[in-house]
Amino acid sequence: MSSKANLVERRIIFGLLFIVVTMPLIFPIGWKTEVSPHVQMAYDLVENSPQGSIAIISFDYDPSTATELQPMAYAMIEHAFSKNQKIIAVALWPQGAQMADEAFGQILAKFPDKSYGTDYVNLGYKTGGMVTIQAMGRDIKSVFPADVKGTSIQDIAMLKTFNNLKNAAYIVSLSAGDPGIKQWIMAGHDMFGVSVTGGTTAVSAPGFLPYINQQNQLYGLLGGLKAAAEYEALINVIGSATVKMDAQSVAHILIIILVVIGNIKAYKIRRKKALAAQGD
Amino acid sequence: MKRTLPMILTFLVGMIVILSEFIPHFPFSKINSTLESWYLIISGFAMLLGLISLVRVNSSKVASKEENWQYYLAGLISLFTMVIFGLLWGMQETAGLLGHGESIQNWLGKKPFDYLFDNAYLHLSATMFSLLAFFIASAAYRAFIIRSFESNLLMISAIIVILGRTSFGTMLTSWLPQRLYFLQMSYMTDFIMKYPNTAAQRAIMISAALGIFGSSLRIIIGIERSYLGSDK
Amino acid sequence: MVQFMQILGIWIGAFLTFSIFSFLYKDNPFYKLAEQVFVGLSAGYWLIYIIYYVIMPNLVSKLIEDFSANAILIIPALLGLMMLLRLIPKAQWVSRFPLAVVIGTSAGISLMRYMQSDLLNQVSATMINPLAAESLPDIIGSFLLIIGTICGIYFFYFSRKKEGIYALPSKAGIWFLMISFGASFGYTVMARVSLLIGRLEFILKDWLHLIN
Amino acid sequence: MKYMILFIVLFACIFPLQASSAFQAIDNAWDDGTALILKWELPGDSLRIAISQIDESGIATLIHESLDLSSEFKVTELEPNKDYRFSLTTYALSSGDSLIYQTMGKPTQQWFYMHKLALLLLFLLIAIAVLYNIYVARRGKELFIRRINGLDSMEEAIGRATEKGKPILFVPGIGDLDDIQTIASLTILSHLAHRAAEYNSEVIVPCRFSMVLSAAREVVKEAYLRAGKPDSYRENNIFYMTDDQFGYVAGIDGIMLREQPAANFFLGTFYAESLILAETGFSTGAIQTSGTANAHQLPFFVVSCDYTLIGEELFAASAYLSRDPQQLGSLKGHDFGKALFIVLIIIGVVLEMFGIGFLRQFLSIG
Repeated sequence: MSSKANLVERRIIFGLLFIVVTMPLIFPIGWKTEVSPHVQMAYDLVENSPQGSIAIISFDYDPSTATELQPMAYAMIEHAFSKNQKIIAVALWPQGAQMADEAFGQILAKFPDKSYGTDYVNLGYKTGGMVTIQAMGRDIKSVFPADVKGTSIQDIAMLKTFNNLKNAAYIVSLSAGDPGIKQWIMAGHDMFGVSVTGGTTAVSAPGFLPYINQQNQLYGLLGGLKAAAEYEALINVIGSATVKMDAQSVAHILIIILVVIGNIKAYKIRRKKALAAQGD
Repeated sequence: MKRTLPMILTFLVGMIVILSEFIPHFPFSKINSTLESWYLIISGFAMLLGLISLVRVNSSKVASKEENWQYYLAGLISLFTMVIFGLLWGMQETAGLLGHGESIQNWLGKKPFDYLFDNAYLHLSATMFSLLAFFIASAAYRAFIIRSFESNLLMISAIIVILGRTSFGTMLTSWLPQRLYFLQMSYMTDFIMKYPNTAAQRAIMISAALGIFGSSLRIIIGIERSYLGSDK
Repeated sequence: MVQFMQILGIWIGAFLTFSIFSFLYKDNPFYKLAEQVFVGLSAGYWLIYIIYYVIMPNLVSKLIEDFSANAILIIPALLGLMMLLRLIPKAQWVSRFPLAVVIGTSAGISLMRYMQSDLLNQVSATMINPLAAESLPDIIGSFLLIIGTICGIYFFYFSRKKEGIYALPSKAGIWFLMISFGASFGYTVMARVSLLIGRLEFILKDWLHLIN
Repeated sequence: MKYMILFIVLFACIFPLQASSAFQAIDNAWDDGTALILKWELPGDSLRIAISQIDESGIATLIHESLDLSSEFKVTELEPNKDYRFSLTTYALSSGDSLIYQTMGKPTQQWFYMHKLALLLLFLLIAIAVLYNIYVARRGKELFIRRINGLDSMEEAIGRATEKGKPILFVPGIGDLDDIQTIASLTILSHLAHRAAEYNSEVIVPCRFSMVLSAAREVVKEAYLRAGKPDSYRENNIFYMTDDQFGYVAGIDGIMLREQPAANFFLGTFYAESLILAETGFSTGAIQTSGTANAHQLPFFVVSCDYTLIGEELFAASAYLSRDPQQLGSLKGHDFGKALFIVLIIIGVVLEMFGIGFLRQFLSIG
């Protein structure tokens, strides 16, 4: 095999990969993925909470992990809105408040009738992790006297009867590390008895699986992009996670096909050599 | 003298570092972190050497009009632009010699240094990194060939894991009855990662640590000393 | 103006992105330009970064704020200056002193650190009771873990000819290494494809506005 | 002065209480003086125990809550040789009163970390084995060392470069000089440069860090001197590129494409860039040798390079190449370590099977 042929082969592989990854991004396939039980659990928690109830979504990450966690935020906000639930956004990470704003902005395009203050509110970032959550469990208004825009919490319609964590139907923590989902489990669930679910990056997900147990310390978990795509499948949306997952799957399949072709080629070369040797 | 004294110095420093690992009492408790922070300062000074080397190599190529000299000139210009911008108006929250350059910021949206960082450097870095996607495909195509028993093991475990990580792979084996759960792609992926993979990684880590032990000891007692140059 | 500069920035980014990608086809002027610009920009970036975030806070401001408490920092500063003597051919040998300190430190610290984390902790982590695992596959897996670790270590054994009975564990060690290499390779594919997706998102979304 | 008086008054108040053994603060033994152990043993009818740390101005901060009547709690992150005051509040059922105990303690530094005993013993054992073998080798005993393929290739690589009249590319990894892999890589460079000098081949060494640049120049210069060809040494062949990981890689890729080196060596610490380098090198048709102890990058080197030094082989390389008996002797020391750990693992597993966890606990250092 001449090196020139090798070079051409390489270029074909590179070109194929480029096309194969680009296409699903522009023209989403929307492959239905099989839903894993932990994602189903998280979905059920939102699905079975009553209309008009209030949920807390905690944005405990920053742009560096947004690729994996932001699609989860989209999907879970959309699900809650479609069930007519209201959302309080908080953040244990400084840049979480921006992530929340971005996520609401994205979803509002689909729900033009939802309005700030009656259907959702962004309370912003508070330092302190565990201690802050404990304080929220007693009196949320002392922790967040005003929302992220500076509006006094007394003037926000949907918070009139919302005094502490126990009033929340469930808590979602989208968490890239500490403080994050672990603190919400330990304070939100273990101390105040609110159901906690959430999402993490694929890498850190295995560490939280032990919390999904008989006591339901953690009510399901989304781990990484794949889980976000599964959640999108459950709410019948072809969102950014599904699209990216499509691109992933196609790329993986292409690589497998390449390996098969490579083997066929190697087999042919070997047979040719063997035949030539016999001929000698 | 030019070689013996530094050798003795290496020995002393090495021994003190090892000793202080076991001694919680002051001053030993602080030695290792102090030496590590010193490293930052020493290498900070040395940075200048690298820069001079870069400028020297590139400018000699430009001066002698070597092949491709235009690009080396572009490299030099980029380097000096970045350094001058950084020195004059600083980066992010840090002010430079001329302060924060508010008027430029009004016009550019951010500091010139940060503008170049965000719009050139970050894209260059991310794109270079993303080349890996292409190379991992071409490497797989070439390497995962049925040849010997060993290379088959490599290929089979790679394919199981590649498939097991996507929804497609899970689908392939989802028809299997619950009884045969251990044959499912995702289970096999986890199994390989958890047991044989961990075993091999551990073996590499343990023996490499012994290699590091031997190497470090040879350096400390002065058997290995090529980095100190010659006596002349 | 700010908006124009923002858009210009995106175009610069897109141009450089394609210039790097063009290297996949073959070496060409665009890649050569992008490569040298990258080297120059990044070298400049790190120089400025080290001045502002290493030398200033760790040395200069400490000495200015409280000289007597931080007088010991004179030592690394002197060692740093000795490094710079490399620029004078006659005095180059002086830089061997800072090099000796640095290498002695690295050797000592690596020795202890690797011994602790990669040697003792990995060895003790392998001391498990395989029969205590929950299911049959896990019990088999635990045995594989122990056997694989031992054979793997033996593979690296230098001072014995690997013949006859001694060849077997070494062979098994290679098998485990191969399985592990394949698995690590496969496990990385997803992360690497994500990088490409990230780049394509920039091109299709921020630059071309083809997707949202 | 004000604080002094306050302190004395307070101290007088609590002194009688401190005498009782119900609540004590004891120095945590064999440590760096940053921890105290609080011990308490209370009468049977106590409920809910709360322990607070009291600062100089008398403000108490809750640090621990417990339901156990007699137990202990370790307070960490304290400063050595400083007095600390603690109070314990409990509610006694029988009298219906809250009881408050106070105590003081001073964490002190010792001269040995007891929990590192296993580390010390094994360190001494292996170090003695290495030194003993070096000693034996010095006295002229022949030592057998198995072949390391990746290193035998060096001659082939240099030969190819000489034949083609093309340079050799040596990449010492992306680690700085505080990384032992970089130092190991430079010792291999020393041998390579020496051989290359003998054959009059050029060696190009791009460096990511200035410290590595300085050391690499010393190494190569010394090698040329050793080979008796100090005039052939060209300083500008060993150059700095950029501190940036991918900028460095972009530059090396450019060198591979334009200089078309006949042989590439990638030895040292490598992360994600391993595959970019190895694949680009492969496409130029160079004979490639790689080596790293970063286990996660080994697969990429293995599939794209002709020879790969796996983990320990990188550190054994300079000894192997030098054929210096002292260095070879030290490899025997590594082997002693391997045998020791294999035996320890087997014993440990057997003990675990019988439910004895002593050895594992002794060896695991937090």
